[in-house]
Amino acid sequence: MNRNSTLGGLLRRPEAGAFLGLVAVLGFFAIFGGVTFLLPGGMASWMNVAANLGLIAIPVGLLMIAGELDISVGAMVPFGAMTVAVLSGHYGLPIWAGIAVTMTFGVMIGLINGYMVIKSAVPSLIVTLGTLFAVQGVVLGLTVLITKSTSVALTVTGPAKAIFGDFVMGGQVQVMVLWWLAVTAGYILFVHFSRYGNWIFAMGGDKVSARNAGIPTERMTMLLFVLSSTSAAFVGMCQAILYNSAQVAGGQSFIFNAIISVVVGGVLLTGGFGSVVGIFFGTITFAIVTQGIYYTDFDRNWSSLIIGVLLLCAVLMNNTFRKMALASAPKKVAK
Amino acid sequence: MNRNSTLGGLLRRPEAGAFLGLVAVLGFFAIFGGVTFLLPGGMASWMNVAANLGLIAIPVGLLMIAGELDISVGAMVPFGAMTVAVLSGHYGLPIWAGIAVTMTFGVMIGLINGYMVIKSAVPSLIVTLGTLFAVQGVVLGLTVLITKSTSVALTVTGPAKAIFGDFVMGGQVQVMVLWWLAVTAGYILFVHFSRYGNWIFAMGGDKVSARNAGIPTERMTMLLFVLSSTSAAFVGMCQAILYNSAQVAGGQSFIFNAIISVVVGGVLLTGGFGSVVGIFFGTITFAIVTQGIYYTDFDRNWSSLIIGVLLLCAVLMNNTFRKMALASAPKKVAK
Amino acid sequence: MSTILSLQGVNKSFGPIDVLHDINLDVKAGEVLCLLGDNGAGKSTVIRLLSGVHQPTSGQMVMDGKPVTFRNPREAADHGIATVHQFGGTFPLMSIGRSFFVGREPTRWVGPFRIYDRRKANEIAVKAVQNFGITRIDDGDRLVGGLSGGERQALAIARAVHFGARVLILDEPTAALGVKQATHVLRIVNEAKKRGLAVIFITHQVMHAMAVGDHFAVLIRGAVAADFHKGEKTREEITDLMAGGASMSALEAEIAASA
Amino acid sequence: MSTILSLQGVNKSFGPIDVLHDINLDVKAGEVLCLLGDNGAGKSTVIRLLSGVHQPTSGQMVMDGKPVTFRNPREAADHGIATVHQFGGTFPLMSIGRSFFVGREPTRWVGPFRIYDRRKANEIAVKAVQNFGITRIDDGDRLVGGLSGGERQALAIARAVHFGARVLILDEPTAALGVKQATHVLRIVNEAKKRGLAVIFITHQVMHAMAVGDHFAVLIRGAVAADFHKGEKTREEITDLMAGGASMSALEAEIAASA
Amino acid sequence: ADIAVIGGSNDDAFWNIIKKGIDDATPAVVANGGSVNYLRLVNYDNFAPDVVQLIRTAIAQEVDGLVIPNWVPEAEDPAIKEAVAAGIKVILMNAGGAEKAKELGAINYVGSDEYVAGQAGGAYFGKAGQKNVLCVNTLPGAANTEARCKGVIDAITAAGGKGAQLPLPSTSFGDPTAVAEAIKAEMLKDETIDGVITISAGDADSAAIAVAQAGRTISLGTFDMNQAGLDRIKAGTQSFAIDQQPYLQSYLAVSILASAIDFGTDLPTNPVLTGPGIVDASNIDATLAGVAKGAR
Ligand SMILES: Nc1ncnc2c1ncn2[C@@H]1O[C@H](COP(=O)(O)OP(=O)(O)OP(=O)(O)O)[C@@H](O)[C@H]1O
Ligand SMILES: Nc1ncnc2c1ncn2[C@@H]1O[C@H](COP(=O)(O)OP(=O)(O)OP(=O)(O)O)[C@@H](O)[C@H]1O
Ligand SMILES: [Mg+2]
Ligand SMILES: [Mg+2]
Repeated sequence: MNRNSTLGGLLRRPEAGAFLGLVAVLGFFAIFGGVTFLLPGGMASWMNVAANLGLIAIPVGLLMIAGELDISVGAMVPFGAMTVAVLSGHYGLPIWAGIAVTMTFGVMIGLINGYMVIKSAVPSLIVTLGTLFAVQGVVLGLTVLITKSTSVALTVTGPAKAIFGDFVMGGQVQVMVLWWLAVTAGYILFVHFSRYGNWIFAMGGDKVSARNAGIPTERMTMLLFVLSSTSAAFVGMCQAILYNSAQVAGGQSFIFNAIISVVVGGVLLTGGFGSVVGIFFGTITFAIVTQGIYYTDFDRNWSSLIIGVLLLCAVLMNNTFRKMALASAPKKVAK
Repeated sequence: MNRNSTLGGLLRRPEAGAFLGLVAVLGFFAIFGGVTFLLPGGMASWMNVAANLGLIAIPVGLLMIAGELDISVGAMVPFGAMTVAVLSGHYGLPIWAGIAVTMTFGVMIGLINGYMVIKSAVPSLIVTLGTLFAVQGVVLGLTVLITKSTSVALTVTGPAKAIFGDFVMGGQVQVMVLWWLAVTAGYILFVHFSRYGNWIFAMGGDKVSARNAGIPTERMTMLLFVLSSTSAAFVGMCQAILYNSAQVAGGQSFIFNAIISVVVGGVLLTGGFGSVVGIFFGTITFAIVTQGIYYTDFDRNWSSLIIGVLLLCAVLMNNTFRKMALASAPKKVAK
Repeated sequence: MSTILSLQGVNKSFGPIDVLHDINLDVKAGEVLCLLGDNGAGKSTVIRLLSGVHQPTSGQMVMDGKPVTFRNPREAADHGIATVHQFGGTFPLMSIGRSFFVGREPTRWVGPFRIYDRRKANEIAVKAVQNFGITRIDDGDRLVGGLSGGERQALAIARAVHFGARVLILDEPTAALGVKQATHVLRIVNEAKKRGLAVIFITHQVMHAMAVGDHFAVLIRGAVAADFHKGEKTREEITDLMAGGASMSALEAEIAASA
Repeated sequence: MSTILSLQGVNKSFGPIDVLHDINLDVKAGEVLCLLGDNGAGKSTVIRLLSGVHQPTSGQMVMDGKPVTFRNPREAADHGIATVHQFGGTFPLMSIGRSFFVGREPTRWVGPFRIYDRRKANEIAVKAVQNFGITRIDDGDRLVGGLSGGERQALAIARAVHFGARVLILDEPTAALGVKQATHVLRIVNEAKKRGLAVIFITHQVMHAMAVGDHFAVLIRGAVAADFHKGEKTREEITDLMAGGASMSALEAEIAASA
Repeated sequence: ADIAVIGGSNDDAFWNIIKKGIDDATPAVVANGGSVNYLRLVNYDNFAPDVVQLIRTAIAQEVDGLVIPNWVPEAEDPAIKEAVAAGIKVILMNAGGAEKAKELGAINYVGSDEYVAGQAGGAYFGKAGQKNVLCVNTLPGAANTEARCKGVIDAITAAGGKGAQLPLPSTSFGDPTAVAEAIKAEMLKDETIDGVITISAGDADSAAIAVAQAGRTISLGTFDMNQAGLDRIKAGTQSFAIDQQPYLQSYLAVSILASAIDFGTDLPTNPVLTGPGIVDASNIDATLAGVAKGAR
């Protein structure tokens, strides 16, 4: 009953390794980056990056827990940005209409992804690779067709700006951070406290058994794909509102970045194991690693190397701790 | 004994779907792209692309058959190009020395990848993501440090040029195409006719059973990682010799392109099933889809969309055929 | 005893492969029906029809006298049919409590939210498993992967019984179990029968079948080859039927002799 | 009969968990050693030591009078120890011929190349399987995934016997098999014994154990609790031992009575 | 005349303005029985090989004329020479220069020079009094972006200030927040930075936010332009954009080439320079009018 009150129990939680990894990189940059990095301004810098990434990483992580992958998020970010910019910037529709249509499209593309994954036996990596290209193509083709340009300006004022694309708390922190924290809390409720979360873990553990246990696996799969593509479109939309402009290109870095955050966060690539809090820590770890460099005196040309090495270390450490913790528990899998 | 002499038997081979996909896209572009596309000049255009990609896709596909992934190839291509350019271009070492050192580094990075995958329980996707960033960082950092530039020129003449980076057969076809065809033949021998190929399939089918059956799984894993990273370095090196220059950036598109080619070629993402010929067809299919567009009258802005849709179709078709073929055979898996 | 569920002239094909032909079976309350037959005879397929995993190609399923169709496992479960499938059914990386309640999680209201009631789930799951004699399990947060094969099987069966099943289906529950654990499962079957459930029990072990069965149906190549009650046939006859009609006694004798 | 392989005072721990304590066992040519015991008693772990999957934490393995250590499964195989593990061991997506020869592929020279000899592999595999009575298999190119459980088991055993094994180890080969298929496996065990192999046979079914066993070793919680020969104990005594020392006869009687 | 134009990636705004120039020049070519085929890179990932591949594709299509940027001379030159040898009339556009055109046997060069454009930016900062300029490179390692930053740094150094490049790792490519935060961090770390220039118009959108939050006056410039950037110039929150007037490049290159092939004309102006032009508060209104038509 009291698994969580012992040290071993704590270490056995999916987020334990992620938390230790986070502490390690925080320490690393606190030493090499100095205090600026931990002052409000510095914190805002990685919080903002983590928020943008985290909104996408969590649903991507849930898909991974359920045994699926969605890499079309890389196209959904510019899709979301461009849709709202074309509608409310180029055509001048009311911003709320632009937002509503963007979100609706996000939902629709998620449904398409989910439908194709369910109906074909093709792995979701490949299906969403197809949608990645297709959505990229649609965004580019339509934007150029409509606006004769690949960069569309958008000026939003009033409540929509304040809600989706502004800075809060002294003008350093994107409002997206609040969204991220709120949504993360929502996901924690959904995944760890509602019955539906249980279903996601069961699906990742054994999809056939999950279906046999009466879980509507197909509807859950659809829901998760809708969550990931809508979240990505949302992030793109907020970026367009914040930066007053949308580009056709970009967003692809979100694919790997989200996968890294999720795995650093302790989710098993094979599904069935992980936690929202872990992904949350993983995202922050990633944001700190990528942003922390700018607070150090390292030559910027080495930043990729440092990111690569730190990530490897974080993952290895994470893994070592998990193994150590699990070694103290019986783990015979009789099947 | 005569599985291959019946239509059902033929369709059950891993490359059947890939071959049909290839025929379909060939037909598509023959109709929309006109005959130029099938004339020697047009053929050379997609053969060259396929050769560069194919040299990398086959070892990546073998890793996938064995249940692993290697995405660090995306950094190994510029790595190979830059190493030979810095050594033989910037420092002016003899080209054969540059080639030897480049290949040696390729082998070493493969060994590092393999070692980390074997020793840690971390999935190879994540390990090689780490090396991807690390190698990118090393290439950028060292090149700038050494040459104060990110683009290094290299002039190669004589036999090395003729062997690694020249055009043959009327000056349209890269010598790389010959390498590709020869290496593919070698891989076919290795995978389908030698005993080692059997081991790769066994490892992907069930790694524990494979080890129990006496297969040196760890050494095979190392070997496959060495093959993939060395092949990628080789491709980069040949590109540098052919184009007389090397850039620090780039190569990342090889990651997804290789994975797409492999999966279109009928390899199961989950391992244990696939064929070299299938990957070969998959690579050509991919090259035709991406190059064919230039021979059509379609607006170029829609090329991503067309690539995405064609890929989805190829994979779906591939899958449908495999399912149809397997339906005629009993497939109860008792385990 | 009253018939709860019956199959009437049921056929099932997968594409071109006919797996079941004209199956007629009655399942009665408070009775254990042993489904016997060779590997590949179609036992698990019958189970999958009854539990809504597959639908019959033709024929009728009747429950309490009314025709029913189960479009998915959930509908079968809603009709009180609980199934422990041959393979799988538990989730190694989930806790005992969560695994027990998968798909039917207990919730409670916390403010405006209906949240998963972990404590209740754990309590009920542990109690249900302990009721079946597995007293070693006392922490509902333990991972299922840490349980022995017998403990897992007990968990799956306890789960099925707990959810007010009227029909309990067990597909080869004793195959991987030790003698003690298997006996345990047999006791559970008897327990369930006494509570008035209808039980369908699949096994390849004659002794296990004879220990609990009231009624036996033997499938041979997808058809019901024999349907009889306890005491109507000898162990040898049953063994021969289970082997698909071959005469096993001769073989067994041969083995015993040569050994 | 001569002792081929013996374990002398072997212990095995996984990290903090002690799984085997002071195991002493002799395996003799032309004899079937039945390894019995509850779920989790440590049977498969003994097997894994003998087949080179794990190494003993302490103690000695002796083969033909000389101490041996198997650093990996290949070394054990090279010493003539062939194992059919409890789970897995075949590769669903591979052909019968390839699966049969996995890790020991036959090759022939074609010019400068040593290539995999598909025809030979298929021929030998099909013949070996047919020799064990599975005559339905005649195409070595068929995928293993298309075979029934019994056929797969036969393939795995035929493979072990084929490679000139001197010691044949079978870990619960009959668990998922039908009566006919199980009898088949028992016949194979007898066949192997007659050819002079030493066989280690693990099962949870007393009848199967008694049908083929010459020598019985019972593990209880990782230690050898009993070691006796055919005829030295009654079925009831063996059953009790297999159940980890509990008195099963009472339980069985209770079940029979209540049924 | 059948003309092939080789250009940058589909999602690169610059190369869509090039397309506008091509589209406007095409009717005249078609009227004389010819065609124009715009061959574009899918991405800049495998840059040199892909460009050469496109040249070969054009040769395979047996075109009469080829308009090609000479981005990676070492790699492209052999292929361009081959095209010339095959009887194809070539114009270098956007990258290369008159010298190079002569060397390769191309009939002209239309465009500007990345390094010179960078120098123009650096000089602008210098004249406006900036002392420490950061050149943000989101595509480090690419020859053209490196040349831009090098030009900026060299010119500001010559003007008595100093400059540095900020190369961003690929993990931040296409994520405006990551770009903005990186710039912000640099400005927090180095209090003396008073000028920022980005290598693309999109990155300037991110930089604008970073600059606005820096809490001190920082002059922002960019290579190339988009609507949002021009709006900022008009509003006074951005100093300038360096424009090489791509519309002119393709429009003129295609027209000159078609006329040379079809009518044997020979333009004595060589090279034809289209930039760098600086867009700042002084000429913003005229520029905005051009943007509305997709030509700027
Ligand atoms: N989804 C399916 N598609 C095609 N054939 C199937 C499918 N499911 C089962 N079969 C076939 O139906 C037959 C009966 O299978 P089933 O699993 O019902 O046998 P069983 O009696 O449970 O055998 P066992 O004792 O080995 O568990 C087998 O030949 C099997 O190959
Ligand atoms: N690699 C391992 N790490 C830790 N513990 C292990 C490992 N392998 C086995 N064990 C433990 O050792 C004990 C004996 O396991 P083993 O598989 O040998 O049992 P068994 O007698 O074969 O049981 P069964 O009849 O269920 O197959 C079990 O408690 C198991 O959890
Ligand atoms: Mg079954
Ligand atoms: Mg065992």
